Amino acid sequence: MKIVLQNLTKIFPSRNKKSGEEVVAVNNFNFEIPDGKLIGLLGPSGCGKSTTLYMISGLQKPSSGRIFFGDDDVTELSTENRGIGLVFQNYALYPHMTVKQNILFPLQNLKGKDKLTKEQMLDRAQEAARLVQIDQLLDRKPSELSGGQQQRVAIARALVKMPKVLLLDEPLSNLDARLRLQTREEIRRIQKETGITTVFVTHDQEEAMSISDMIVVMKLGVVQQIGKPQEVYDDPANLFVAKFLGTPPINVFRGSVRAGQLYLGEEAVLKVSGAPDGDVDVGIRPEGFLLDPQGPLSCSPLNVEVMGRDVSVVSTHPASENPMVRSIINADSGADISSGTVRYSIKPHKLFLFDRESGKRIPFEVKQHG
Amino acid sequence: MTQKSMSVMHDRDLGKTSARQKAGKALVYFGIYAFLILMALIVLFPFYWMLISSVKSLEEYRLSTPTLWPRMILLGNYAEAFTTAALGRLFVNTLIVGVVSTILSLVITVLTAFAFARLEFKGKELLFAALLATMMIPGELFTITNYSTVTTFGWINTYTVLIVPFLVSVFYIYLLRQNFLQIPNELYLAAKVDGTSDWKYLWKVMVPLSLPTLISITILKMMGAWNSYIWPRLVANDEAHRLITNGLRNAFTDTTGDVNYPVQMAAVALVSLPLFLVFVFLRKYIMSGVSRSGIKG
Amino acid sequence: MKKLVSVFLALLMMLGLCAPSLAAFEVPAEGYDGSEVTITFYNTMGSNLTAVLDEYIAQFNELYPNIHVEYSSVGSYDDVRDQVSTEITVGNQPNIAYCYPDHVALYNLAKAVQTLDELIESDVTVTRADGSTEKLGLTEEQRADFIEGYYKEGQEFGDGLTYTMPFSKSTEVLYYDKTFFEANGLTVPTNWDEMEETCAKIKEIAPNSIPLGYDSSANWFITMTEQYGSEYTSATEPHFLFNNETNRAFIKRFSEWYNKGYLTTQKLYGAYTSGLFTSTSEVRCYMCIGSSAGATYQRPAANADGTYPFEVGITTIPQVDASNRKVISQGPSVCIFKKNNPQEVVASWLFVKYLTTSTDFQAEFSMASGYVPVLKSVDTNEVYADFLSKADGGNYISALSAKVCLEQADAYYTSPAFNGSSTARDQVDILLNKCLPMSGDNVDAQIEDAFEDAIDECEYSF
Amino acid sequence: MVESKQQWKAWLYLAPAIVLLMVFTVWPIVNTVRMSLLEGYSGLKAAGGATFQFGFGNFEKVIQYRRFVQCLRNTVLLCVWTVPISTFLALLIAVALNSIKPLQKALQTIFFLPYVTNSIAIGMVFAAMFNIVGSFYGTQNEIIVTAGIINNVIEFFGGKPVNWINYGSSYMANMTVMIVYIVWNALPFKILILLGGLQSINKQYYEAAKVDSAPRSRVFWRITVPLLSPMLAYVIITGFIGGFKEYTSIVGIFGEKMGPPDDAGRLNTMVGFIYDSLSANNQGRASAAALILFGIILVVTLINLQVSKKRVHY
Repeated sequence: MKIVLQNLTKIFPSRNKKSGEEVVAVNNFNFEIPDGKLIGLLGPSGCGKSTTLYMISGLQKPSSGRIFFGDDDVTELSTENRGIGLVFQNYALYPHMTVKQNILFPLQNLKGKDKLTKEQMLDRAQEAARLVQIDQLLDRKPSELSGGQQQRVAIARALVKMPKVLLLDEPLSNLDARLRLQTREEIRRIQKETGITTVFVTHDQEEAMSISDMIVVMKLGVVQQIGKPQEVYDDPANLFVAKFLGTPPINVFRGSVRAGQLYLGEEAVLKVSGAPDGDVDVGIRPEGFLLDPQGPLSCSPLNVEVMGRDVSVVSTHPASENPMVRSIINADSGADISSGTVRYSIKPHKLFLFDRESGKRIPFEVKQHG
Repeated sequence: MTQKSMSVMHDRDLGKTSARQKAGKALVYFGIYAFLILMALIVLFPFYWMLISSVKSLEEYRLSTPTLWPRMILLGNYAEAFTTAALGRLFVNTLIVGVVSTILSLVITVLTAFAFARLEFKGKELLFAALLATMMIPGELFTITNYSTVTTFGWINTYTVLIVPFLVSVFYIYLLRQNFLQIPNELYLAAKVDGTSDWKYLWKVMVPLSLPTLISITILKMMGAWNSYIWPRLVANDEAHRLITNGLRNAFTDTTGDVNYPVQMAAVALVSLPLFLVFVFLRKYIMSGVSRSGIKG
Repeated sequence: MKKLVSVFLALLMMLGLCAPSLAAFEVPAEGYDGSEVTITFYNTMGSNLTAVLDEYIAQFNELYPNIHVEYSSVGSYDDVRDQVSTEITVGNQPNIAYCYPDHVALYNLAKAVQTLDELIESDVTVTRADGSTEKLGLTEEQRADFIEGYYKEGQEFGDGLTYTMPFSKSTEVLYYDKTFFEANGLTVPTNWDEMEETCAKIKEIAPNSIPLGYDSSANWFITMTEQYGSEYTSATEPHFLFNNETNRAFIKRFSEWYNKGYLTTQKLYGAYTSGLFTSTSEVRCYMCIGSSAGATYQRPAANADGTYPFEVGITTIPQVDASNRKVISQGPSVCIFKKNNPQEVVASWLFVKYLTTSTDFQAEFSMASGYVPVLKSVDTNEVYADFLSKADGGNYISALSAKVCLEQADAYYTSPAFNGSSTARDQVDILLNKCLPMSGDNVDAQIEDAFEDAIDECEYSF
Repeated sequence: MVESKQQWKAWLYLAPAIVLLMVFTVWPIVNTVRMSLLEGYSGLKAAGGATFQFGFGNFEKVIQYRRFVQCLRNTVLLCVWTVPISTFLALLIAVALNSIKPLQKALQTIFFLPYVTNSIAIGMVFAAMFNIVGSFYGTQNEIIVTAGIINNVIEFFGGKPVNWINYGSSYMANMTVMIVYIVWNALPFKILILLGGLQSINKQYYEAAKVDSAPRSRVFWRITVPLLSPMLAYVIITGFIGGFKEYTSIVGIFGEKMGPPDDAGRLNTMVGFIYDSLSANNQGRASAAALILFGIILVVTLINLQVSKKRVHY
């Protein structure tokens, strides 16, 4: 089932009564989530991604705007009647119930024509448990399970009533690194198997990129960019998105464009025809550097970190906004930091220009440098 | 060589301190136990007194020099206590009042605490503060007015009058609300997603999770029924509805208005027994119930 | 919501404000008409006494089967007072209650107590279930049979009307160690001068003793004012008159005794002085003034063979003037409360009359309780006469006590009762105990201050 | 939190409690205010048809009482002494209990026992323990029949017996007895709360302290007390509220005269004053005194809350 968000806005009254300022948690969100896809809602904390999720779930009511499931307007529908599954960050398992009781709980609440017999319920619960591979643990209490197991129970509980929409609120943040990797594959697998439209909230861009069909990057309640993970990475709409995606993060320099030529400090690094003259922020992905003795960009290297196939060179540059410039280059290209300077040339499609004021991307046509 | 001697020295040092530490630790524990046992004796003395008094003769009890061990153990006091006070009837009455008022009181407390802990409504904070403020008013003053109220309602000498006026306890509401507040909000949201109503969530999730608090409220309430005196005496002092403490006070008066204390003590001991047993067996719950109230917020 | 609340409150407010009003009582022309009535009776009886009561209620019901008597043992006398006075405020008082004059004075604030004169004097004839008849009021003989002092107590309310009927009574008597007195050739003191001499002699014989123990200091003070004829209180204003020369003088005298080690009181001693009196150690009393109803507590614990370490003698308390003897009258009376249904009042009266004028009931109740009967004719009751004849200082000490009480029947007094009389009683109790230990050069000034304080307290709480 | 059009729903949940509170709590309070403003109001007199003037006479009468200040002082003194002592003692016991293994359960049960027993018996026992039977005053007359168990203990250790509650006892001695009794009474509840709090403190803090080799006393003051501060605040605030309502404990020891025989009313408290007025059937004065007391408690509680806001670590 597709989900349509139309001009979705959420305004919270200010907590501090004296100042009386309102907080706009989500501002005019428009998006259509295609049926059967997994969407990652991505952004730093406080960006409104959880609020969006809660509005989809019905736990919070939008201040304005509409939500559609398929063609049905569900904006006024209460959570109980939306037929969604939601997995909470800390799982929210009922501590006094066994795993089985936890999974059965949503089924016992079904009413009317959806009502199931005891056997049907048990079958469904078994099936859900099998899907998340916890069918051995049905008689345990949540406190007797590990974090990963609890997470699976929470997913099973969300899936058991066969929701049209599955919502996941930071589902992996309480797990350790290995388990996180494993579980996100699991989630991807389950989503594929069930084909449920899924919305996934996370602040971890890597997580979002790795499993989402599409990601939505948000900041301060405003959607920054929507697209397939790779597209967003390769073509960030603004400095924020560029900075937010990618590990190691993008390197940002102060630069200026003069007559179609991009300068970092006094070094002319790239022809950027079409870009207007003026000061700009320049983002260069770590993998956008090429070791090149004749390259236009010279940095003072501090350290080389060997990462196996690649090496990461940490250096400084006077025009860099961050203290360090990090480049990732092929280990074979033999970075030598003993000389005191290292010179790079830049892959043009890994370099982005942004407006100093607005942070908006400034497009340019790639020309041969030199 | 140097290294070795150093490490040896080090070891010896450790051994020394640990021996001293051990001695110190033993001393500390000795102190702790001595303190606790002394305090325990002080706490226990009145109970001891109650028990030995309950087997004394009235003459011995009235001696100007009290005896610390009864000269003669009169277990007959217990039999007398049971028959003269018609303890059977009193027990039944107290049990009826205790059980009914506990159940109703629990329901009301749960509903109210839920509203204060989970629901949003105008004036919530103000109302709660007002409730807490009522705890500061000397309760004796309520008696006069309440008495005329229940008389107007025609409730004198009924079980109703023993049960209804004290169903709402601000203290219990406070305890339970604190407990409810500590149940993570996510559970409530999860339950919403799982399709439960507030009502079902309250009884299926919050109540089971607050069981220790509810049990301690139950016990406190039962104890209240067991110990209540002034109000029952005023409003339901007929044979059919008399409660236990009242019965005790009345039954052992002899002609001079004096009280046959040993028999009364025996009766008090008899009456305390059920509460005592309940306490011993449910200590864990009472403990966690009261302490879990957590006092936060 | 708010509006609803305020309406609700206003409603309740009105409920609280309207006081129950009672129509004036008139004796119905037909007296008791035989209708079904239930009357309630608050008392302080223990189970040994309610057994006696049950028996006589059964007999009463043979005569009046439609009068249902429900009694309730409310606790102590003070408990009865508190219960009744609360109930009166909402018009829910019982029909009959045990009372002391102070209590009636309190109930009178609400004008809740039925005056009995109309009933006592009524000539209406009432027919009983067995066909026999009785006069609703008291007959000449019945009236004359009451011990005068006890009967008068019901009229001490300043207006000469009768508010209560005596139920069972006690007084104070002097207990003394007869064995000791005889062994040492001592005579039992009959007046306070003799008391002083006796104490001095005992102190010589047994230096570690406290010759006299007096349980109730309040009784002592009030009795002394009666014996001296000095003022204590008045039922009409000004109420509190006890700060006068005579009273200060006797207090000063007793304070001197106290400082010589002659006496102690229950408050000063810290326990009932009967404990000192029955003690067999050398620290003990040889005389003790206490309630006649507590005789069994004045008897020392029996030896293994059933005999007693010493014989107890009982006599009238010392007097100021042998020709004008005064002893306090204590113990419960009963009062009847006003009710809207006159039949209830008449039925209550019939029941009260039945109990208070029945020689048999009075005899049996007295033997069970240790109190003395309120009727002179009780000695015609065989069982009671037999009981009295056995009077001794050992097993039948209660009989001895009762006998002494009956012999001093002419000496009973009661003090005026009014709202505040119980405060006066409390205050003179405190006063006496406060003054006894005073010594030194400025005793007079100290005593005067103490008296003024006591009057202040009385006036304040009045 | 789910925003709700559930206003009415919340009120539905509250309805039973509110109705009962209206009738049995709010109305009595309103009535108290009413009675306090009717000069010399007495329920009995009202039942007899008397009417009363509207005014502040009751309040004046309360404040003018020559022992009003004494009542107030006693109440305040008892609070100021008993609350800190009982809290500290309860804290020590709770910490001690929490630090031992063998006998812990048994001792816990013992310490909570007073919680489930009839208060009639306890008061009688305490009075007997402190009671000295005998005559004092005047050297010739000084005869002690029994000095009471407490004095027996004092004498055993070579001390002189003290006249605690009897004739001629000093105010200090009286207060000491009251403080001991009230503290004893208050202990179980406080231990219960504090021990519960202790057991919910994360053990890691103590392990960390051990690693830092902090001495016991430092651990107590710097870790236990701050982490327990919410419970301590609760115990102290309720202790003060209870302390201002002190009455029955004094009756338990001294009887309704509220003082030793030679100075009745010496230990009277605010609530005692209210009772005195009630038994003198002067509900107007009792109501006025109760409202004054309520005002005092309210102020003290607000101060308490203010202090704890600064000191309590949640």
